[in-house]
Amino acid sequence: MVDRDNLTLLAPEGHRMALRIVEAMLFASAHPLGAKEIAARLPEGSDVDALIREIEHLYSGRGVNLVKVAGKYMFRTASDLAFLLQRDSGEQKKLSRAALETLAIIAYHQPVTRAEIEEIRGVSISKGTLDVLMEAGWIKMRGRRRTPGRPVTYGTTENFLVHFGLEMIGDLPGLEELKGAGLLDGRIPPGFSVPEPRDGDALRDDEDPLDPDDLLAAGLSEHD
Amino acid sequence: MVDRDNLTLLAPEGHRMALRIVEAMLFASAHPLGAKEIAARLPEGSDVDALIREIEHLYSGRGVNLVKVAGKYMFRTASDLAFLLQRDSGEQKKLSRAALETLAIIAYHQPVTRAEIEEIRGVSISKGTLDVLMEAGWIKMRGRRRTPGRPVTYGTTENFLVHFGLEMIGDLPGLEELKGAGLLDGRIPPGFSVPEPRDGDALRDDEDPLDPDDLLAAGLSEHD
Amino acid sequence: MAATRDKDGQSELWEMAPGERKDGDAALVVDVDGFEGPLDLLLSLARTQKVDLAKISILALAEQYLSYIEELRRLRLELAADYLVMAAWLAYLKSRLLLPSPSPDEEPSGEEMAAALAFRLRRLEAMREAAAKLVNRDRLGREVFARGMPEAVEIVQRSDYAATLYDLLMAYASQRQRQMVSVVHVRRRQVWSLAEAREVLTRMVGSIADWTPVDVFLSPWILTPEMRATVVASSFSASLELVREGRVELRQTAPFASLYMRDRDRDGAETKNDG
Repeated sequence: MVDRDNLTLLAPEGHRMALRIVEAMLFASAHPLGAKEIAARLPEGSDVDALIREIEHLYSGRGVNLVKVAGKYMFRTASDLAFLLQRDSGEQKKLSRAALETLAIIAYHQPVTRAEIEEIRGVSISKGTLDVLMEAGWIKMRGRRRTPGRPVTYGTTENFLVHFGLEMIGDLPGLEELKGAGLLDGRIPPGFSVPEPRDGDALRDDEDPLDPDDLLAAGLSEHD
Repeated sequence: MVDRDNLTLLAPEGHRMALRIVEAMLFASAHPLGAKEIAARLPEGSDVDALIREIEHLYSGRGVNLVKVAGKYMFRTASDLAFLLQRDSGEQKKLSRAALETLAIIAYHQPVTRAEIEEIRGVSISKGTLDVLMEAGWIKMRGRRRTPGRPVTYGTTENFLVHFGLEMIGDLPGLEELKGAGLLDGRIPPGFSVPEPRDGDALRDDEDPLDPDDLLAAGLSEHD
Repeated sequence: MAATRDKDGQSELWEMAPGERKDGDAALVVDVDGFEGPLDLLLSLARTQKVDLAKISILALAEQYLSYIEELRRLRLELAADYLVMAAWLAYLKSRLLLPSPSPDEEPSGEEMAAALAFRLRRLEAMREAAAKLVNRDRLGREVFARGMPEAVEIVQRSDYAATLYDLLMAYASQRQRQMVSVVHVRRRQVWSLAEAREVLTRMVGSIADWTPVDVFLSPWILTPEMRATVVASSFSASLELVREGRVELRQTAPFASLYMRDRDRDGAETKNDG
């Protein structure tokens, strides 16, 4: 346990400086930083990944931890201290059940159209539900499905990953079991291919880019 | 050096928890926290001041430090790393031809007054042109010419040498070299000369020091 | 028929809409306000079978649903159309499950239809569970917190002007080269015109007594070495003209020797004296 701290203290001056820089950058930022962003401030040839691991290790068990979300790094308060810190946060609005289910369906089934969400829930969703999720910055319009009517497809944002503390969309809880049970398959009965949620920006074969009007219509609720 | 880390690691569980709580609170707070505010979240009888001192010590020499401002505590990136957290937003701008010519004339003919630059260029120069060069940190006001009107004399800065990769101002090519480089063509009238540039800080015989007001007026655009 | 929201622990995680159904005795719950559509109702009914959804009896579920709807209609409650559509579909499913299929190849069998419904129920349930897991994660700003006072990476508005030494020298050289033209202009103005020379000579000659080197007259005008040529040339031309007009006399003792000049009138007087 003591050794890991000594790494910082006894390492050559350059290494210690690099550690301090990475620490300061990550600490200062309220947003996750990618290894590349960090590397840009370090002397060329620095082993960013090793430095990050060292800091991760140094802060494990502390009141503040280094975590990886959306493929990037950020300091966060330790989750076991939640009960102490919650009083700080303003009264957070609870998500409606419809919004929460819709968010989950979009997360696990993305890219997904509104009709597909409705099919899964067995009920139509109100415009307000999608708006709430857009406004929270958790979902975005991705493109348009290349089917009659060209419906808009929805997906999750990087913000979604950050908020729910996911390193990547593949880390969604229970994803493997759902995939194994064929429950992420849109078709009934489940076919052989098991789709996986993908939040990459690249459009699928059956997706077209959004129309310029879509982006306009999305207005401020388009967070990503 | 190792001891101070051991304080956290080896302290009894309760002490360690208290330290973690203080650490997390200070990290997550949107404003500096006073000892009283911190104490409110800690078990009764906790020695808040000792905990704060411990954290202060733990973070001293790190990329992030605990600092006391207005009687309250906050984490701050180490001040010696400030330069790393600054981002140069300036995209590279091209100098206008007027600015470039003015800069060259100042470089070769320094110390030179605005009127002299105008005489050499055969055209008046705008205030903006000199401002741009000042802002770029390439020229500075040197003094005032001991002639009627006491015009300000301009010269180049060390920054100028750095930017243009010159070891000293005397490395600027002379007439023969300019001809040799094909920058001046052969039809040079007799009497045409290129001065030998000199940028020493020492004022010339015909220069007075700047007035205190000059420095004030130069304000932020005075980089050197 | 017990409402089963608490089973997955979700009831605390979302707001109950006003009028949303809470737990209660199923026999007394006769409205569908709390259900999010017929699938939700079916799922709630399915849970009462207390078996794995994969092993659920769709036939029994269909019968439960139909009797539930029947009860609501008996109480003359308004029912949303989609609940009735589901009821009709389930009645059809029931008949397909109970009666042998007349033409097995033409449409899905009762078993296939039942499997499809079971799949939909399982999928909805799975999404509900996933939503619960998702919302129970440590969420940023709820359970875990980012830096409260982020130190924004300071944006330094530095104007980074790009210029190379070559740009600089190019600018200087071409600028100076352009200005050479006007330098020549200045020199041309320093040419002594014939009129100038004549005026000066006329004025000077009148004030001197005897043979005097022309250079002496001209010295005040030869300010720079460059001026010498033009002054000498112009004054020589002017002096020749003055000689022709009979105003002055010139004398030179040898080629390239100094040129002497005197006033003709004065000389005339002296000549008379001499003569």
